Amino acid sequence: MNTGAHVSSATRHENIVEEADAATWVSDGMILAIGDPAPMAMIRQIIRRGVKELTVVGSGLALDLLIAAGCVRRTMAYYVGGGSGGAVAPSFRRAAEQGEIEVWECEEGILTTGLRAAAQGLPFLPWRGGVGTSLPEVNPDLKVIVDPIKGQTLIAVPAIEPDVAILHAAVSDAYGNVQHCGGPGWLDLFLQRAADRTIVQVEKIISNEEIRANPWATTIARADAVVRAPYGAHPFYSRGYYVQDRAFTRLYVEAASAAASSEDRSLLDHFLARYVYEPQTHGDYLEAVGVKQLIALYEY
Amino acid sequence: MNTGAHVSSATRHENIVEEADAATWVSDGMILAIGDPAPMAMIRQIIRRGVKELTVVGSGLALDLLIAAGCVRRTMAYYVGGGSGGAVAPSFRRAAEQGEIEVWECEEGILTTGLRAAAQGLPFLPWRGGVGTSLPEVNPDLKVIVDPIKGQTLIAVPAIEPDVAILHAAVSDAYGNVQHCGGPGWLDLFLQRAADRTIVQVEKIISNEEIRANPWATTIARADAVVRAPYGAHPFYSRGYYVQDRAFTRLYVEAASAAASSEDRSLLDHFLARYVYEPQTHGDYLEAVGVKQLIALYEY
Amino acid sequence: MANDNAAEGQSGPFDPTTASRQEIMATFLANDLEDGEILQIGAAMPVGEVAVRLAHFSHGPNMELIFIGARMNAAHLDVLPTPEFGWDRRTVRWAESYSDTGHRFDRVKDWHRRVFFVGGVQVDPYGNTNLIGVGDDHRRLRFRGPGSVGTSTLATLVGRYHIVLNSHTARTFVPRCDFVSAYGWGQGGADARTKLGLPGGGPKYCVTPLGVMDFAPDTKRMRLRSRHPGVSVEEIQANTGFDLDVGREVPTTPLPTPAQLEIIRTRADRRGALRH
Amino acid sequence: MANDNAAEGQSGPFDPTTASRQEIMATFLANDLEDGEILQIGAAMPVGEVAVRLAHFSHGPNMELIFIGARMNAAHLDVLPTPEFGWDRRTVRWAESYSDTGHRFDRVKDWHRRVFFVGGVQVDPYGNTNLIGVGDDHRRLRFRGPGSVGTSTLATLVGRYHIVLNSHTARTFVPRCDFVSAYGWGQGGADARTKLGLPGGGPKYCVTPLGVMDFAPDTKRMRLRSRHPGVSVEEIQANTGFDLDVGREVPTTPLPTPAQLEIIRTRADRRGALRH
Repeated sequence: MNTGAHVSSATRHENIVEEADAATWVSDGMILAIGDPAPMAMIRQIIRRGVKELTVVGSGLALDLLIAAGCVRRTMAYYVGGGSGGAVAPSFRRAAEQGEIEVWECEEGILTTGLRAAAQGLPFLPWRGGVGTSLPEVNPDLKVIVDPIKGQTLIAVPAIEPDVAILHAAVSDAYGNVQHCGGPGWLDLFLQRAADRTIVQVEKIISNEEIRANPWATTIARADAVVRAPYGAHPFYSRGYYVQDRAFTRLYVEAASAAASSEDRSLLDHFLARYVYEPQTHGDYLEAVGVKQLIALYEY
Repeated sequence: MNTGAHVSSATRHENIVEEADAATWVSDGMILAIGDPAPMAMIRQIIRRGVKELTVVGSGLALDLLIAAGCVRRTMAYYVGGGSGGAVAPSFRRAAEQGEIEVWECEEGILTTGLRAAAQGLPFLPWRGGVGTSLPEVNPDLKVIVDPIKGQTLIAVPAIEPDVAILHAAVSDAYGNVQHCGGPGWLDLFLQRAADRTIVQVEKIISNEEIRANPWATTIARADAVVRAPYGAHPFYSRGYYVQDRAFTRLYVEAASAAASSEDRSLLDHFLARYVYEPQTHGDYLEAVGVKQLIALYEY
Repeated sequence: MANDNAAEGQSGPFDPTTASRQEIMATFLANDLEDGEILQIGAAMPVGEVAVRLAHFSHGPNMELIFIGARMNAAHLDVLPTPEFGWDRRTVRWAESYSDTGHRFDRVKDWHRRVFFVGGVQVDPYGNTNLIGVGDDHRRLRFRGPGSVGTSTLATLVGRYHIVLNSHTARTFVPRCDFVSAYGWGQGGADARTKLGLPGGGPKYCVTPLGVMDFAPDTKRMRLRSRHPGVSVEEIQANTGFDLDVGREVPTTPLPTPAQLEIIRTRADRRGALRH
Repeated sequence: MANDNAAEGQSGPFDPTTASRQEIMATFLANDLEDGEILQIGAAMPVGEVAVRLAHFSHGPNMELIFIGARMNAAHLDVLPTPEFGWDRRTVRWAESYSDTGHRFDRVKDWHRRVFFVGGVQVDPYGNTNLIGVGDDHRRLRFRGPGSVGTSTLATLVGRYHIVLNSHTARTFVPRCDFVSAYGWGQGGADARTKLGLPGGGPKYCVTPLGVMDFAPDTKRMRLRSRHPGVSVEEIQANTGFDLDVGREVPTTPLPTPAQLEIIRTRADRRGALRH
């Protein structure tokens, strides 16, 4: 309790954080959740920092890049497809087949259930999807239970509690009131609710007045940090801003596929050097990609 | 399976239903869920039909009116306040004290959990809120359980599955794509998801093109029926249209309080006759209220 | 700071000695609230509402206020009207977000920063409260209460809460609640909540028009912490249906400072709901 | 109706004999879909996508199509482009609602009207499918699959589903899946699903570039229902890693009518994804 009466002239704190500072929230061994659209500016910064042994709740090529860069010990993913480049993302496939990463085998309904349990402060939630499958066999954290009311067979999913969730969105005010354009990403709100802390990188910071003009559009109230990252989802899409850069993702898939199949990492290492390690900041990255390529991606 | 190839010229069915027809969806003994803002046009029509023995998932004075009219056998409510008229709604209070209705004692988190279980096709969901309280004692449907993952004490809430949910909203297209103004009501989306069928009464039907201009604003996709009911939440509020008619609700609370405390139902019967039984349609009801009173309620 | 206005003193337009008991209650609660906390305010809780606004305007620019589904921060505004229109659209006039789109209780992770106020038709020595009703038989209550609202869940999970009552009588302060809708400290003892695995911090204060109670750290039994100006210990005990633990000396509940009273009367409670 | 266009006959611009195998697959699936059903379409499932559009444009004006989170009805439109842009904003161009605001799987009550298509790296005689991978040891798979996506849940709950595969080989059609990600008919038997309490209707057809399989009502073992034009029973059996139940006479999978082929080529598959 505050002792006695006080009238303070302190003002409201802003939640804008620089990308390098926000990346320090993620450290070795943590559970990191990454949203879709993928928060690539932050992911590149985390790779640059050399974070290791992450458990990643994520999917697709963004997760694959983290694996390719050696940051991942365990995946919690229901789908790691290769985009247009193939049925399975190449680095994920190779690392899983070699036993270099552990796959916490799950499925969309099950992952959602575990995230919801964490968000609701519950040790578990039950789910029916997956009864009869191999999922509880290959993932011993999933328990087959008999429900206490009607005696039905269900799967008890433990709470999945990321230390940090990182998302990409359209806009936020300085206080972390985030508004998506075209709806929040697939699991993003589940990730945000389940995580201890959430960082949202946004295309643009807008005024608090603009947020208050339509509070119903606010999808995340008070994200713990917002990071300014125009084009920050590149090479993936950002609704209302740009579409996926398919030529660029193909470049990655080719490099990663070569590394996975032939054990020749030279193309992949070149890719990582050019687009991840050498740029010191997100701005440097965008320079490497080039503004002509960026503006060619505008939605129409 | 359809036998063989077929190309049909049939067109899309509209979901607009007349209030009298929609009310036939509710019959004796059903579980009826009513939203907030209260779908009063439909509630008055249901009372007119003389439906009995309902279990009502609802709250406040709308529920109280159904009790006053003798339609209710059991309530599933977390709060039945008397609005500005008192701490407890009068007809609910009297009927519960006399044992004329059964109260399925619950709480907001618990009710929400039971509705979610129904919506997710699960026999139960666990919830922590209420551990240590009298709720599991006075409501034997709530089971205190030990969770199968961490051994914590939780409450297993059975699925709450309304036969019909009736809601009030701003607009819909003819196909039941509903858009609220200013956010959906408190539990409305939980009710809709849990119910077998949903009727939404709306201030106005708008074109499908208007809906498609902003699909993210659609709060209920394909309600089973939409009923045209301008001013249909009167005497309660309808966001974006009108505020609560406090003089009118006071009239009701006075009449119902008199009936509850003195066993003299004359004021209440007069109220019910004038505003529920005598108007044959929602239009008749609005004539009884008067357009001057209605337009005085416009939001500003 | 508060003392900046001390020069206006006791005889100024915001003379602390003119504070009503409800204004004193609101000030006490406001002083407990810390910047950055999340305040959930229920309907028909004018003392709590004003307390939250006073704290927000005086020392809580990072507080988040949740009225019904509307989450707002109004530290930059000169005034924040009471949402007198209930659940109609204007409740969200100052909102930055609206949480009520079908996923309530879907993020309780920050509820350790959340504070709320609970009422009751009964409260017992261990801060358990009852909104269900009074009587022996749940199927035929002598007095049917309004129902538990969201208090069972909130009391389970929030960082702390305060019991705020509009009246202080032996009918309300009972040795044992007929029914418990919000679990406070159970049968007492410092482990009353942890042994049930309840993450929330439980009730901290019980504030009434007569005084302020808290709970002894070891037994968690209710004790008298302060009496409002003009109220005697005897009056409080006589209106409490169980033995209150009373220390050797019971201080008077602090009055608002002139600066606080100015905020209450000009910004936090413009309609004067607490004035009398 | 279909026969209205029969006069255009076999030599018209939409001559059924020019239908590709994928167009035949899509037509077969479309004929199974009924008006009023809800079709959930996964990414990278061109045959299923075209089947759904063909049904929607030909006989399903009350179907609801769900692409990713976007729910649409496009019966009034002349053409519906494939959402080739994945999850970017244009996917919802024709949508009437967008379900993906944090409450997915929060209404499965109408899923008995929902139909979807599932793929797999393995399928067994009882329609169990595997997207996890191939090998003995889950920790070191010989082939790591992409993961179960949402198929475990959908297969549990939807009214029925169809297994749709891009290739038909003995490597895919195996006596027993190494892992099961979507439970079909388990170990067989009419009660294979009810005994586990699974509300969904299970897999109905398995459609491949060679033919169409279904499941015997009593044993739920896969049997050959039809072979596509130009494919022999022997070819199908040789490419299936277990004994397929084969009836005395195996009919040819019906060709699209000219009217159906016209819809496919001019409206449902304008980009010609299935043409070859």
